[in-house]
Amino acid sequence: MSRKTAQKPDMQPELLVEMYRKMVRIRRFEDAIHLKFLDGALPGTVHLYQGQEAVAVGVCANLRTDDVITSTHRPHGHAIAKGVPIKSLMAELYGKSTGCCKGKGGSMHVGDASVGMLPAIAIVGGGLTIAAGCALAFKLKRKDNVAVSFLGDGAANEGDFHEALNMAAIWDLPVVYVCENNLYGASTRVNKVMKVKDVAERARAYGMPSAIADGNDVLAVYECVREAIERARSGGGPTLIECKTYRRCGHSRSDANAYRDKTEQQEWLARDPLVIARDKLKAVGALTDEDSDTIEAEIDAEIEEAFAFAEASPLPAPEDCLKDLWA
Amino acid sequence: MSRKTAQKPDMQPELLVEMYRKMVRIRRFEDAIHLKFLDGALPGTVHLYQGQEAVAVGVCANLRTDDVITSTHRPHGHAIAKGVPIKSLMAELYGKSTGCCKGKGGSMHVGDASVGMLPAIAIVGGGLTIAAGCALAFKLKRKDNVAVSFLGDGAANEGDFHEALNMAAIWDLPVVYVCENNLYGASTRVNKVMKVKDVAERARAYGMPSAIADGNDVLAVYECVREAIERARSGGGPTLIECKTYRRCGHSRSDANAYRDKTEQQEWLARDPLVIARDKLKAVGALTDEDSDTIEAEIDAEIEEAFAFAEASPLPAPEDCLKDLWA
Amino acid sequence: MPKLTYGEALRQAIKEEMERDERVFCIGEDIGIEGGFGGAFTVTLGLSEIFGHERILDTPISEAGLTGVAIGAALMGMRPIADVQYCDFLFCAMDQMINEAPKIRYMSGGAFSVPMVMRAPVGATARGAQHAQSVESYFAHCPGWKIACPSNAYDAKGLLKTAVRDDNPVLVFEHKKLYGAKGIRKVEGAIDASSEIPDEEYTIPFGQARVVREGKDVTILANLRMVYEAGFAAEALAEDGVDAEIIDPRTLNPFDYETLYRSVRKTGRLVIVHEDTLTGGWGAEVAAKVMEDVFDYLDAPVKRVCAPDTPAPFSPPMEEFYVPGKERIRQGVLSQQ
Amino acid sequence: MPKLTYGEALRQAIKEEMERDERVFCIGEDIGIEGGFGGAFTVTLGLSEIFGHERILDTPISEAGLTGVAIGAALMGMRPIADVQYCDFLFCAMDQMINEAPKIRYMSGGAFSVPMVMRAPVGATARGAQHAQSVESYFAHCPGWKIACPSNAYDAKGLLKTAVRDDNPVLVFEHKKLYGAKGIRKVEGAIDASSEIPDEEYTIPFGQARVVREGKDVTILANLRMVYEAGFAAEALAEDGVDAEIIDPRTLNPFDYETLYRSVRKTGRLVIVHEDTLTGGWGAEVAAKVMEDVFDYLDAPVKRVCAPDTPAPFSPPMEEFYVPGKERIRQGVLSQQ
Ligand SMILES: Cc1ncc(C[n+]2csc(CCOP(=O)(O)OP(=O)(O)O)c2C)c(N)n1
Ligand SMILES: Cc1ncc(C[n+]2csc(CCOP(=O)(O)OP(=O)(O)O)c2C)c(N)n1
Ligand SMILES: [Mg+2]
Ligand SMILES: [Mg+2]
Repeated sequence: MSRKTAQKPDMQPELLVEMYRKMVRIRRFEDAIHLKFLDGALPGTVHLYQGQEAVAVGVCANLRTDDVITSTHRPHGHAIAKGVPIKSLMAELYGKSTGCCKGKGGSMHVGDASVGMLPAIAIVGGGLTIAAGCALAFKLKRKDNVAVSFLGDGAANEGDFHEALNMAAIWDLPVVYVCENNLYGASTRVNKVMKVKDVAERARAYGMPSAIADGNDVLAVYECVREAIERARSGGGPTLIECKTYRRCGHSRSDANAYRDKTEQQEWLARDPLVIARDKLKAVGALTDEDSDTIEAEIDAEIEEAFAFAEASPLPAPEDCLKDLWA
Repeated sequence: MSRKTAQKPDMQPELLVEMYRKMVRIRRFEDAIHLKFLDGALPGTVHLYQGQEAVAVGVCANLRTDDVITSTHRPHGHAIAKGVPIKSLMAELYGKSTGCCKGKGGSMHVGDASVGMLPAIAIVGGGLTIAAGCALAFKLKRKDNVAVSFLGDGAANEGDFHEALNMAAIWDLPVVYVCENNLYGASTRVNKVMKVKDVAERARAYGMPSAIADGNDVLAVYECVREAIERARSGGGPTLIECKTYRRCGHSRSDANAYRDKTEQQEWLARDPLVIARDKLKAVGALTDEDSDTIEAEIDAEIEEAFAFAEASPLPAPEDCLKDLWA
Repeated sequence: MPKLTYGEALRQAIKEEMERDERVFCIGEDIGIEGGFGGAFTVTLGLSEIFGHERILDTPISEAGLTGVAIGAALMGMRPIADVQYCDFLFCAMDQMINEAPKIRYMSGGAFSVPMVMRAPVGATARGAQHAQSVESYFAHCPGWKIACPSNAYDAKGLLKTAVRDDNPVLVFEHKKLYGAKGIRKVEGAIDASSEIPDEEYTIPFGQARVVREGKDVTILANLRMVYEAGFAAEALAEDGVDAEIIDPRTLNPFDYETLYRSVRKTGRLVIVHEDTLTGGWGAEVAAKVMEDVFDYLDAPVKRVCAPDTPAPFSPPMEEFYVPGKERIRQGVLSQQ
Repeated sequence: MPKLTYGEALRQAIKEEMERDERVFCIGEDIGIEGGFGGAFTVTLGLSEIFGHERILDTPISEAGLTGVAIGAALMGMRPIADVQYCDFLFCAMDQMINEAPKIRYMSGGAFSVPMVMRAPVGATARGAQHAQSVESYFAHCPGWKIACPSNAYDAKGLLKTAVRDDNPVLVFEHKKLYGAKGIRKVEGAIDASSEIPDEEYTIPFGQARVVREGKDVTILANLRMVYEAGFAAEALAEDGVDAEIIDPRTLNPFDYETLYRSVRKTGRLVIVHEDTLTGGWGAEVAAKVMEDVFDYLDAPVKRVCAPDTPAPFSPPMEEFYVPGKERIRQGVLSQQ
């Protein structure tokens, strides 16, 4: 297991800025969605991604469009990072027929074949074996694509984790498991349900390499994952990467986070991944205050547009319920 | 993880002889059953235990009657070691109403409440979470009993392994997992389906202690398990013990073992646990050649008696099919 | 008599049973964390403060594990009340639910029993296909499970208490729209399923259906949330001149055919309503049985009004189409007249 | 035309499909090991020598894992043929079988599909409750799975080939007593299900039942092994003066109601036979549908002859009682006359 802290990024400044822009897009999108939910404008429930932006963005910056990801009940950040247009994402949350799943999926199942995002699987752990299967397909087809499977700390206690990682390891599949350890599965703190300190420790049980990254530092995530992706792409097999992070929001729609320790919360909230990224970009001269203001303004406009699109879009016809089951 | 080789046993000679006797009982029982199967006298299929006797016996010698074990599709050895009378065991294999499950269970589900053997679970891995539950019951009832769960190397790749060991670990349950690594799950060699060399290595992923024992040496098994049982009994939590062993027989009724390497087979078959035990007992003066002849003759008589009992016992009435579902 | 919500009644049942019998304990995800949810639908809220964390046992996200643990504990004489957050997750524990819990007693020749309860919330609530199923029928097909499906707080309490005392595995299906959660945890389209709960202790025996509404023209058999939709339909039907009798089976196994047949003999017509999907649903079994046993009393084929044979869609207009409602039930009844 | 056993016909189907389409591969436990079993019932025996271990992929004992892997590969455009050694183990992969494979396409709004096949052997063979189930009904209730259940070698080959080419998840249930294994792997009470297999390639479309025997007095609907037991019963019934028509549905979803109704309209009587347990079995659905659609043609209630509502017992006399056989079917028919 290796621990990664970000080195000086040997990246194009444009790529750095692009990552930052994506993080802002996710943050603003989720903040906006949260308000709409509180207003009662959106049906069902939602699991928001604020605080974990650096993970989705740092990971997906390593991926090509035809690489694929599997996601979870908390998928908006992954979707945006992988390139799902926020219009169709937003429309899906509204249950509109212009949504990325035509309103059939909802928040927990967003996906988009054209950008390599499988429909999110809301069964905790459910995406892990599927990602291994995608990777197997790449291998059988002799393609150099990679599958990335996002999971939470909680998912690491599901039997699927065990079966998936073992299979990925024995067949040297091109898959990277990215565990976002945000310290909680719903209201349950990770130390109550797992004796090991690091989820990454578990990779050893499968003879799989692992690494731990600061999940609030997009550059750290990027670099850590890059190594794993390169290994996977070149036939070197899977990796388990643990990103230490924290959610800024509640678990789902209605959660006051009363089960979280206040000091812990303060410490983590002080490490805002957006601030960390902005400061780093500024330090290397890739971003000015002006740039970042512009980015925020642009993103806000995008989001406004997405809301307008979603709200103006038609609801599916009731009988559309009967479509799309069979190919 | 600790590796155990047998020290000089600080055990009563009677206990040593008793262990040897049990090993002989298992071996002779299985050999006899095998012949009956080849004769077509027994219905269904059977998974025999020859070669692994030292494990069941070395483990169960540490247990009280009111400690419990869970077993697998290969349960006869566990049953005999835990004290299920071979008459009722034999009758069960014959499908007789005097069988330990009244003919309802058959070879793969033998059990006996009065000696602490749960009905064997033929779903690979299925017994592991159940054993944790038994241990939880002991803990909640403030009893100092222990549950032991036998599993194969193949079972260590089932998701249940992961969930069970994790739960056992976080709650410090009085359960000992005994993995009989006989190098094969059916026809599949362990190295094809697992990158780690030792199943015991996996305990670390749960923060659980583990140990490896020579599974063909009953004293090694006994001592290794004793430590784990004592820890569990006194509130120190679970252990994963891996016993390295080999089956002398095929996987099930009809298996010529063509998938096994001949050299490997020869090497392992040369390490007959019965011979090893007998030689050790002789070396410490606990057994003479005469004693061992007597034991064998006594066991053969027991088995003859068991056959006679089973064969003379009535078959269940067809309509008994409808009984025993509901409490 | 205090009025309790469905969720409160379930909580009271658990509390009373835990006080009565120290072998009873709860096991599940997020059920007893301080400051947490008290289970996905708050049923166990506050109980860990009373009974401690040993008896309100929070688990990892490991459904197979917690179900297996419940089975093992039950085999050793405990009385676990296990739960999954959504019934959809029962499929993660299906080996335990089908191959172990309901079979162990039988395959041991009656030597062991598994006195466990599994609670599971069913029903569609705009959360998409993996959080929306009604899965009663999968289990109604499996020999060895008793199945309760309370439609109101009174039944919820009485049936859950009976479940805990039963020596067999019992599944209790609860409907998400009936819990009566308030404030931020309120579910859209929730139905008031609260009841006056007697001060004296009571239990409700399994296998006793409840005649919810008497009528003479048609029998509507409905469970869980569908009892309410059937009620709305019956009101509308009254204006159509059709007098509907509504029967809530309360338990699917054992099933009270006697009460149902009594009604069908009177009305000559039966409409079965469930939120579980149509094909192979438990309504098919009831329809088949009715035909086998009271064929000659039927004036029309038994009609089923159920969710269509698709997964549950997310978007509200489609979900409303999916879940049988008042109007679809009414049409079902009228089409049969 | 060579005569092949059921197992050989399945093997030939797999071989032909793998030759035809390089996206097709097999995944399962012990399916391709040298010197090994070639699957629990030898269906894939010898195929790894032809296609290599990448396309005949041996897995760890991880049913959830291998099913999830099959789903993922299918999502990426491969055509996996997965198998479990006994259908009972499908419950270890039930999240994948119920929550993923049949729902992913729907919840993606049709953007993704899961063209996978899952093969699973059913039926009681004196191995006890966890190796004996017939589980068709659990899946017949789940929207999104097509289900084939071939009763002979000809159908086995043709249906499996169709399954591989279908763009949806397809379950193929095979009966252990039909494989036709020989020598030491022979199963007690095995039935000869071999067929003449045409030299030309063929497939059998889903949703086309087969009239196994024509008759005018009663329709017996039976699948898998029960087709044979129904045949034996029909012979005995002929001596009782009852001329039975036997229909093998071949696929449970889609289900060929047209052929069934044509028969029922002629005979006025229907007896459904399956080895899966009675309550909530697929026969209940068929009975309910028949009543809904051809009520007026029925001269008697539909009768079901199925396994009783218990797990499968081990001991042969009890197992024989459990599995519907010739005499029980005959009595079922006679009781209806
Ligand atoms: C199999 C399954 N069990 C339980 C749930 C309910 N549930 C939804 S999210 C969640 C917590 C997940 O925790 P984690 O994996 O750490 O992800 P996070 O929510 O922290 O992103 C739970 C228990 C579920 N969706 N699926
Ligand atoms: C869940 C499940 N999958 C597959 C099987 C079929 N099966 C029976 S025994 C066996 C091999 C088990 O290997 P291992 O755990 O090493 O035990 P061993 O047979 O070596 O004692 C398999 C695959 C099963 N019984 N249960
Ligand atoms: Mg988490
Ligand atoms: Mg083994």
